[in-house]
Formats: sequence, structure tokens, C-alpha cells
Amino acid sequence: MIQSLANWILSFDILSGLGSSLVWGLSLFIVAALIFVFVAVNAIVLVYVERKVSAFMQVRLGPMRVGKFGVLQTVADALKLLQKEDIIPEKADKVLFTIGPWTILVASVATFAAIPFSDTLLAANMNIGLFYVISISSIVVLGIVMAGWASNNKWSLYGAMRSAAQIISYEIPVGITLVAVVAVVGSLNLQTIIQSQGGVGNLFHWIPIPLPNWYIFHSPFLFLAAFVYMIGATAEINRTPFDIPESESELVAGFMTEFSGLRWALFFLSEYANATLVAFLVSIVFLGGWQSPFASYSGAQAALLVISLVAIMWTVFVKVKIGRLSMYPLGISILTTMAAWLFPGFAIWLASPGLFWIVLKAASIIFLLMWFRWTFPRLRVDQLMYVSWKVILPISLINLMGVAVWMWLSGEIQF
Amino acid sequence: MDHLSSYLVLSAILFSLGLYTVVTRRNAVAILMGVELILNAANINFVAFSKFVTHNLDGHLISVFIIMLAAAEAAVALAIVLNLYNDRGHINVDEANSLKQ
Amino acid sequence: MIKLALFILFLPLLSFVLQIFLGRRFEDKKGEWVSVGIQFTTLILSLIMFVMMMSKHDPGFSLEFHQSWLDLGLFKIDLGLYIDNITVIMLNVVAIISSLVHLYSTAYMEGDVRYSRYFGFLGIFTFSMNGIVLANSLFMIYIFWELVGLSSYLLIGHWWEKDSAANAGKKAFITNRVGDIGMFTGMLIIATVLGTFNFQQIAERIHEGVWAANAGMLFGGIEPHKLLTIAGVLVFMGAVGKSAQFPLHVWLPDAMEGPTPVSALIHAATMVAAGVYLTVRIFPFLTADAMATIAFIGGFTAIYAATIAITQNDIKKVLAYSTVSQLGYMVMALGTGAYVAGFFHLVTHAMFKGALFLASGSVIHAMHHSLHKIHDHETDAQDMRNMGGLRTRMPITFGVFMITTAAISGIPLFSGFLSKDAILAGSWAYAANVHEGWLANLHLAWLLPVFGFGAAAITAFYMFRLIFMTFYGEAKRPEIFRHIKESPKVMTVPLMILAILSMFFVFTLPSVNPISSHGWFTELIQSPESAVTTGPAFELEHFEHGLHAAHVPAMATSLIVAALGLLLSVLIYLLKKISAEELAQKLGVLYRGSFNKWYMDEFYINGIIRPFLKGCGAVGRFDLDFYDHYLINGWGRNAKKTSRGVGLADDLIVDGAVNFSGIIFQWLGWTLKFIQTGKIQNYLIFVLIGAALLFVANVF
Amino acid sequence: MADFIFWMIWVLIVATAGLVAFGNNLIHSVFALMGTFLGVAGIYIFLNADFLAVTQIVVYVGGILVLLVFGIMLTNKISTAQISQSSVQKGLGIIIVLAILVIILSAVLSHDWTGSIQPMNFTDTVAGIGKLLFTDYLILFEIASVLLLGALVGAATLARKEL
Repeated sequence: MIQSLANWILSFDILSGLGSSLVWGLSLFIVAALIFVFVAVNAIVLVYVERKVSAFMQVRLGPMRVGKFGVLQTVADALKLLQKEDIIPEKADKVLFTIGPWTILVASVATFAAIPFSDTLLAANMNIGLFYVISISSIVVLGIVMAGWASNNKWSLYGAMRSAAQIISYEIPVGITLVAVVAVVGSLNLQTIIQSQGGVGNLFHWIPIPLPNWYIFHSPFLFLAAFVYMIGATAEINRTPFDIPESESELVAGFMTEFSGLRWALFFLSEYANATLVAFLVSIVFLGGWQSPFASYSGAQAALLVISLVAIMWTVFVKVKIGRLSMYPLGISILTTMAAWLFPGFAIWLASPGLFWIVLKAASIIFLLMWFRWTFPRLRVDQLMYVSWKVILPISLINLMGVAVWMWLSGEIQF
Repeated sequence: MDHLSSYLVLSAILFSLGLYTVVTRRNAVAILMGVELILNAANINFVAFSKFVTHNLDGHLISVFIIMLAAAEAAVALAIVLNLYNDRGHINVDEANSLKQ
Repeated sequence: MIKLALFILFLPLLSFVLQIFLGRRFEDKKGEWVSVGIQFTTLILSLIMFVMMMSKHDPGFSLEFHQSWLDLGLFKIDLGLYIDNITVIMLNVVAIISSLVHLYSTAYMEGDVRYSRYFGFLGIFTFSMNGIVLANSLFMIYIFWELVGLSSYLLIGHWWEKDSAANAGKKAFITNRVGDIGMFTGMLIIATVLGTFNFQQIAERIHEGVWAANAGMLFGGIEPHKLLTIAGVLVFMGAVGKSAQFPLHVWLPDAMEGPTPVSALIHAATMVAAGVYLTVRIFPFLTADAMATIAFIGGFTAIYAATIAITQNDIKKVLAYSTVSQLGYMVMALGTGAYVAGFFHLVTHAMFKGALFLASGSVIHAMHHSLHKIHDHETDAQDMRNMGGLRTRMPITFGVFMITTAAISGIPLFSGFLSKDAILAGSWAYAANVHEGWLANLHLAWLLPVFGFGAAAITAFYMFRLIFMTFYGEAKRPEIFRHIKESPKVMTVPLMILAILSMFFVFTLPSVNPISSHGWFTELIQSPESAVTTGPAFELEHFEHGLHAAHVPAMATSLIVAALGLLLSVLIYLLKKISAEELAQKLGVLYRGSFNKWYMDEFYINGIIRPFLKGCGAVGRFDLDFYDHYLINGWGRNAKKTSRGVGLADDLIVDGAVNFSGIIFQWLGWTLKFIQTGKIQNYLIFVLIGAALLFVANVF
Repeated sequence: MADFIFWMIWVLIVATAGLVAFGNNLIHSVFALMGTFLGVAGIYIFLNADFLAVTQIVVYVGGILVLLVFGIMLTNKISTAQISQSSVQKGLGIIIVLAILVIILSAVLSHDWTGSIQPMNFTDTVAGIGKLLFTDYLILFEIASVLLLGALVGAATLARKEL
């Protein structure tokens, strides 16, 4: 993307005198800025969504005052945060206190350099993309420790230490789980991973249910791996039920206790950036990234028909019985199906890969993360470590072995 | 940047700084940091020679193994340091001299 | 198919691991069903293989898969799987019996102290048995051979608190060792000459004349043919041990100390058949002499064990000797060249003998419960003299007993008739046509059909004796009889399945002629070509021609002798026309001999073990009194005297020099000790200074 | 542009390593070490060692550095945000280290590297490293895994309170 941007800039006669090296640097800067803008806007939107989702889960309305349905609420909040006084505690370590939040933010944003949004829309196509994402996101730990230490506050320090312990513990099972997928693909390149998930095949290769060739449906082991990865990743980004580092009932706000204003906003920004990153990674690695779930436009029509039939049955037999009738899922599925049958162009669009699909998948995963947050109670510290070392790690190791055996059995690899 | 000696000079400086840290610091963890600097310097050399001289990946392999060794070494060394701290209440290596004559 | 086979091989091992490591934890939660489930999974996989085999319907079908295991330059050992029709059928036999025994054991062993361990051992047994069946080389067979021996030892000694059980386990293990020494020696001879353990390669290389070229050179000019005979007989010795052939049969009756399902699985249907299976595998490279030896051992075992079975009173002992006798049949069949018949009898025998043992287990189970009810802990639950009239109380068990007894006695419509008949015809044809091997030279070959028919008659006699004593007549102990109940469904269902599998049509389909064994089995299993080229081999074509001629007279004779045995049994035990006691009195020596197993155990103890121990004692005393006392200690005494003189010189001259240098270094050390500060960084500085100096020295 | 970035990284490495060696605040030293590690990762990228660069970040920054931070925080009585540290034998140390630096630099600079040497541009090192790891370096790889296991167990055993 950087190179094509540079070429595009150079294609203007007026600008061609700038020199390729400078233009290259300029496009580098532009792309970086674009990613940053994406992360910032994304965070503003997600904060609003999270507040609304939590409100609906608790049968409230959530923000309603600023703008229609409160849509401008987070914009207002962001403006407020930017104007707040910049407070640095007197006995804090001032250098680290300033660097800490920026480290976290830079690490979170830098990971997006490797995330492919479509087959062409990505900042850098690296052949070690997945590994790059894992490695850069591990820098976050140090930022957290930095911030926690520099605050010179025991709650902050506890929060930071817990956070660091938690993140490095969960990095291991998460990494091993991703290795299981890499073993199947044979490449660390995220584009290759996505491209190898195109088309439609049987569930687990054997069971004759037509499903997209996503890795979650590749084998029982990868199916399990997707769940293991979700759990581990939720812990790695410190979201509920694994938000022990900032558990407000014990540690005030963990490593963020002493921060306010812009710096605090940076933490928030990176938190949502991380959640988005995890959502994108799950979509890419397990759910086929920007691949469409439909193989062809007739396949899309058929699949949508099945889905809306299921939705009708569900509404008629289950929803009516429990008496809570929400027509949105039913309506959306029926409308989509009708559109797909009436306008072939729409069906063709549905069957073609693109930005829409990865965003839809990531959005569902983010919704899932929010759902976790408002349904699961928080774990204790010892339970957290237990889950990581004694449950998830063995499972992920067995998974890795199982995937190898599975591939041998299904003939994908031979000795 | 397309010149081997720029890497070699960097690695030499890094090595010397690491050596100086190891030789002069009193804190055991700081000494460990010096060791990591030295290992990094060595790694830069391996990879640079691999690119400029041997033209194969053996240097990368050795670096991978060095990184792995560094991880193992750090874990064990810190465990020892923790024991030292539990035993004496500090980790100053110049005071840990029970083996002296 | 290889993957299927690998699963069949390793799934039981998984069962073993799970039961051993986790079994205790799941004992209350029906943990045994893990093992049962795994076993039935392997049964299904085996049946899939069976269906694949039937759909191929190719007698020459074979498949091999191997991985290098040990590579010592010129000498390589591969481990691998070899699959042909025999393997598939054997796998099915093992899987069927093993899964049914697993199911049966859930009821029979209920409440046992080491319940989970029992299932674990069953698992490792099945694993190793499958290993023997799938092995592609003598070496791999040997590995699993020993594993099978181990699991047999563990299962016989399952109730090791009983001395007799513990001793029986040891006896089985040691007796098998005697045979295995022979087998190992034979293997080594073959591997030395041919450089391979692989069955296919052995046959190929012998056929290509490698044996004839190498044997003499490697073994001091021995005639190659003689060496091949020796090697064959030595390998067969493994089978003698495992398949309880005379004279190493003594462990099998004692092995009945183990739980009855184990007896059914291991000591009747599968493990003891391993020896026969081994003989089947080495069949292509047996010489005529070796075959004659094998045939004679088998035939003698058949009749010898049958005579013992007549007089035993323990229900399981009767069956044990009957097993030895039937194994003798199989071995005799292979020795006389009736390859198909021998293997056929192995399969049919596995089914009906498994059923017989399980049915006897059902009887014992019922007896146990009854004795338990009346608080009688003295009476032997296995003694037939305490039974009688059980047919009204245990109809299913009785029915199964009748069917399988008919099968073993060689009565038409049942599987045993077909296979036994084929064996007898084979021995008849052999006696009539044999021209090679020492039996022919001594004109003794007619002994074999005599042994065969004699054993057939005796078998019919003692089997019906068993039935009449157990199920007919008055109840000898009414108080026990009152509490006898039929066993639960999980025990009777396996019995019924095995009884159905003992019918003739199972093996003759699609043909349903009850007196001809022609069917899928004989189509799929065919004798292999003999690979022996070094000298006289067994003439298979000639023999098969004779087989055709011998078929009808053999069948007639076998029917007559079976009927005779049956009739005698009816007269003595059912109608009581002849008194058994008077007969015993009249026969005197013969009766006592048979009752005491022809004094074989006593012979071993007094004739071999005691003299051996005495010899050991004598040698030991020689060692202690003469060797130790005069040679070793005397040498020591002399050395002591010499060294005293040398020591004196040492003290003065050598030590003086050493001490002097020591003093010098002590002084040096005292001066240098001050640079040892205990600070590691100081040392490092010294090292660095040294390095810098070295560099400077190198440059200038 | 690339040259500029390269020299920036060069300076960053030397500066942060200098902070590690000469800084007075232990905590600052540790976080300066992070700068060094990241800089070295950048150097690897200039050397076409992309896999190694990422490994460097994962292991050094994500692993070893966190361990070091933990080590510091577990072995100091924390009262302020400052953990000062001192040095011994500075004079002797600086002399000998400078001597060694001079020796190395003289060795490096006296040799003419430009003559016979052509840089080689690797494209995909991951596949190559993977292949080597499971062929020529297999034994080393196995030993390394055993060593890691040993170190893991050893560290866990040593770090227990009741040794």
C-alpha cells in the first residue's frame, strides 16, 4: 500500500520532482497517520457501542442526551478529556510517566500495520505477519509496567505486575494455538492464511455439511483452538472476565489510577485498539478474513434461504414460547434473503470477498467480547493463573499434536 | 547501511558497553542486563556476516539459538538472584564474596 | 488399511494407559466402560477391515508398511506391519473374543479389588496380541511375544494374594522363557545367515539360495539344509512354549488360577494360538524334517493331553487340557502340511473354546454366588462333583455348552467338525504320501492319524462327561443347587454370540453344505509355496492330491470315533450302565497316571529342577572352597606381602619427592591466594586483562 | 530515507546502551534496554533477518525484559520511584573496556571489507530457517528444547521459597 501510494503521488507531474526517497517517506507517514486515525475513530465508536450494548443488556437506555440517541456522547467525552489539566504526581517518575502511555499506544497501533482489510488494502504485506502481530503486541506489557511503576502508587504497581504476569502467561497458550493454524497453512503471511480459506467444503473434511473452508471448521482440534484462542486473547487484552489488573474493587483502577486527561485517554484508545486487533485476528485466522462465506452467488441465495428458514422456525417455536418476541433477526434475515433472490447483483456482491466481510466478522467478535464483559463474573488471581497454566496450556499443546495427527490422517501431509 | 563495518562498529560499541556494565555494576540484575547487551552484540555480528560474507542462513540459526539460550539463562539467573535476595536481603555481587580467601 | 491397522494396534494401549493412570479415579463411575468402548471400537475397525478383505476376495492379497527402527550399518532392523488375509482374520478373532470378554468381565469381575487394573491388563494384552498378529518380522513378533507373556503373567497372577495364583504366574512366565530361548536362538541363526528378520525377505532370500550359499561358511561348515532344519525347529520352540505343546505344556493348566474370562481370552482363544500363528508365519521356510518334528510333537500333545482330561474333576482343568490337546491338533496339522486346516481349526477353536470357558465361568459365577449365600467358604466352586442337574436352572449356559461341546467333539453342523475333519484328513494323507522327513524313514507316519483319531474319540468322551456331570443327573448338593441362578445378560449375550459363531455356516458361506468346508475361508486362505531350496522340502502338490483321496475315509472314521466316545460317555455318566469307579479300579495304573497328569510336574521337579539345584550347590561350593579360598584369596595374600615391601620404598622415595613439591606449591598458593577476592567482577577484569595481553602478544 | 532511519537506529542503540551502562536509575536502565532491543530488531530488518527481528522482540522485549523488571521489583525494598544503583572499580573497568574496544575496532577497521564482499538480499528467511532447523540443526534443536525444559524446571525449583 505504501509503495502504491508513493507511485500514485509520483504520478502527478507537479510532485514528481520531490524525489522518490522523500515521497516514500511521505507515504509512510500518511499510511501511519491513516492507521492512527482509524484506531482513534474506532475507539470513539466502540466506546459508544459498548455503553449502548451494556445498557441494553441491563435493560437501560444508555447515553441519550448528546445528539440523536446520544451518538455524539463519546465525541463530547473525548473533547472533555483533551481539555483536562495534565496532572503528573509530584513523586512520580516523570520521564516514564510520560513515555508509558505512548508506548502502549504505539505498540497497539503498530500491530495494525500487518492486518489485511482486503486483498489489497493493507499497510505492509509481511511474510511473517502473524508473528509480527504477536511480537509487537507483547511490547504492551512493558508500557503497562512502565506506567504502573512510574505512578509511584502501590495500587498502580500491583495492577501493573498482575497485568504483566497475566499477559505473559496467556501469551504462551495463545501463541501455541496460533502455531496450530500455522502448521496447517504452512505460512505466517496473513494474506496467505486468508487466501487458503477460500471456497466451501465439508465440515471437518468428512461430515457432509457444506460450510466455508474456514480453519475453525478444518478439524475438531482447530474448532477447539478457536475457543482457546478467544479465551486466551480476552485475557491478554485484560478484558472482563480477566480484568484483574484493573479490578476496581481491589485496586482502584490498577495501573491507570494516577492518570488523567489525555494520557488516560491514550490507555482507553489502546484498550479498544487491542480489542479490535483480537477481533481482526480471530476473523483472519479462524473465520476466513475478507473471504466471503459463500462460494457462489447461487450458494449465497441458498444459504440465506436456509438461514431465514431457521430464523422463522426459531421465532415460531422458541421465541413465541418464551414470550420475548424480537423481530430484528427475523426481519433482517428475510429482507436479506429477498434482496438476494430479487437482485442477483446483491447476491454476487455477497459472494465476493472484500472489506465488508472482515469488518462484519470483526464486529461480531467485538460484540462477543462485550457480551463476555456483561455476563461473566471476574476471576480471582489464583484462578486466572490456574486457567492459564493448567487448563489452557495443556489443551493447546494437545491441540497442536492433534492437528498434526489429523492432517496425517486426512492425507494433507505425508511422511 | 550497505556497509559491513557500520554493523561491526555498532556491535563492537554495544559489546564494550555490555562488558563495562558487567564489570562495574554492583546490582546482579544490572549485570544480567550487561550480559544481554553482549549477546545482542554477538547476534548482530552473526547476522551481518551471514548477509555479507557467508550468504546463507547459518548465522540466523546461531542467533536463534543464542536468543533461546539467553531466555533460559535469564530465567535461571533470576531464580538464583531471587534466592540470593532471600538469603541476604540484597543482591550486590561485590558483597556476595563468601568464597574469598 | 494401514491406518486402520495402526488404530487397531494402538487403541487397546490407550485403554491400558487410561485404566492404569486414571482407572482408580473412575472406578465408581463405571470407568470400565472406557475400556469396553475402546475394545468395541477396535472390533468395528476390524470388521471394516474384514469387509474390505471380503470385497477384494483375493487370496494373494498382502500389504506391508515398515519404518526403520535400528540402523547399524550393514545390519538394519525395521519394524512394521504386514497385512494379508490371515492377519485380517486373526485381528477379527482377537477383537471379537477380546471385546466379548471385556463385556463379560464387567459382570464377572464386579466388585473385584483391582477392577480397573484388570481392565488395564486386558488392554495391554490385546495390544500385544494385535502386535503379534500384525508383525512383519520375527523381531517385532518377538517384542510382542514377550509383551504377551508379560500380560499373561500379570493376569494369571491377578489374585496374587493366593499363593497358587502367584506361583502359576511365575510358572507360566518361566516355562515360556524356556521356549523363548529356543526361539531367540533360531531367530539369531536366521538373521545371521540372511541379514534380515522380515518374513517376506527371509522366504525370498532362502528361495534365491542365499541360505545355501552362506550357512556353511558362517556356521563352521554345517550342511545348510541341516542348519535350516535346526533354525526352524528352534523358532518353533517358541511356539512350543506359548502354545503349551509337550513337554512345555505344564504351565497352561496351572494358568487356570487366573480369572475365568482371562482363561477364555488368553489361555484358550488368542495367546496360546500365537504359537500356531507363529508356525503359520514361518511355514514357508520349514524343511521336511522340521515339519515332521512339529507334526510329531503336535500329535503326541493332542493325545497325551486328552488322556489327562478324562480324569480331571475341576471344570476348568478339563477345559485346559482340552485346549492343550486341540492346540496339539493345530500344530500337527501344520506339521503335516495341512496349512489351511491348521489355521481353520485355530479360528473355529478360538470361537468355541472361548465360549466354553466363558460358559464354565458362568457356571462358576453361579456356584460362587450360591456358596456365598449359604456362607460356605470351604467348597470348591469349580469342582464338578459338587454340581449336577444345572440345566434346569441355567438354560442359556447349558444351551451354549451343548452347542460348543458338539463343535469341539466334531459333530456335523458345527464348525469344529469341519476343521477337525480337515486336520484328520490331512494327517491321513500325510501318512499315506510322505516321503521326506525322519517320520517317513522310520515308518512312523501312521502314528499321526492314530494320535488324531484317538484324541478325537477321547475328546468326545470327556467333553460329554463334563456336560453330564455338570448339567444332568441329580443335584449332588441340594443346598447349593437351591440358590443357583442364571447369570446376568452381559454374561449370557457374549456366550450366545460365540455359540452362533461356532456354527458351521459362519465359515462356509456362501455354501451351506454342512459336511464340506468349502467356503469363503478356504477360498481366501491358501497354502504358501515352500521356499526351501537347500534340500528336501515338503511336497505340497503331492500331498494335496492325497488329501482328496483321504477325505472320505477320514470323515467316516472321525464320525465313528466321535460317536464311540459319545456313546461311552453316555453309558458311563448319563445312564450309569458302567460304573466309573469300577472302571478306574480295573484300569489301576492307567487311571492314576492320567489323574496325576502322567507325573509330568513331578518329573520336572525331581528330574530337572532338583538335580539342577544340587548341581548348582556343588558348583557353588567348589567356587567358595577351592576357587575363592585358594586361588583368589591366595593371590591376595601374596600380593599383600609383595606390596608391603613396595610400600616401604614408596614412603621414602616417592612420597618424599611429592611432599617436597607440595611444600613448594603450598608456598606459591599462599602468596597467590590474595588475588582471590571472592568478587566475580575482579576475576572478570583479570580475564579481560589476560585477553588483551594475549592479543598484544599475538600482534607484536 | 532508509539511510536516515538506519543511522537513527544506530544512534538510538548506542544511546540507550550507554544509559544501561552509565545510568544511575536502575529502572531507567531497564527501560533503556528496551530501546536497545527494539533498535537491534530494527538492525535485523536492515540485515533482511525479518524472522530474527520479530523473534528478538518476542523473546527479549516480551520475555526477558519482563523477567528483568520482575527481578528488580522483587529484589528491592520499594519506597520511591527511584531505584539508584552504584558501580565499583569504574576506573579500572573503563580502561580495560576501552582497551578491548580499541582492539576490536582496530581489527574491524584495519581490514578492508569492501573489496570482496557483496551483500545478499534474503527474501523469505522463515522457510529457510525452518528447513535448516529440521535438517542440519535437528540435533541442536532437540538439545535446545531439552535445555529449555531443564531451565524451566530448574528456575521453578530454584525460585521456590522452601528450597
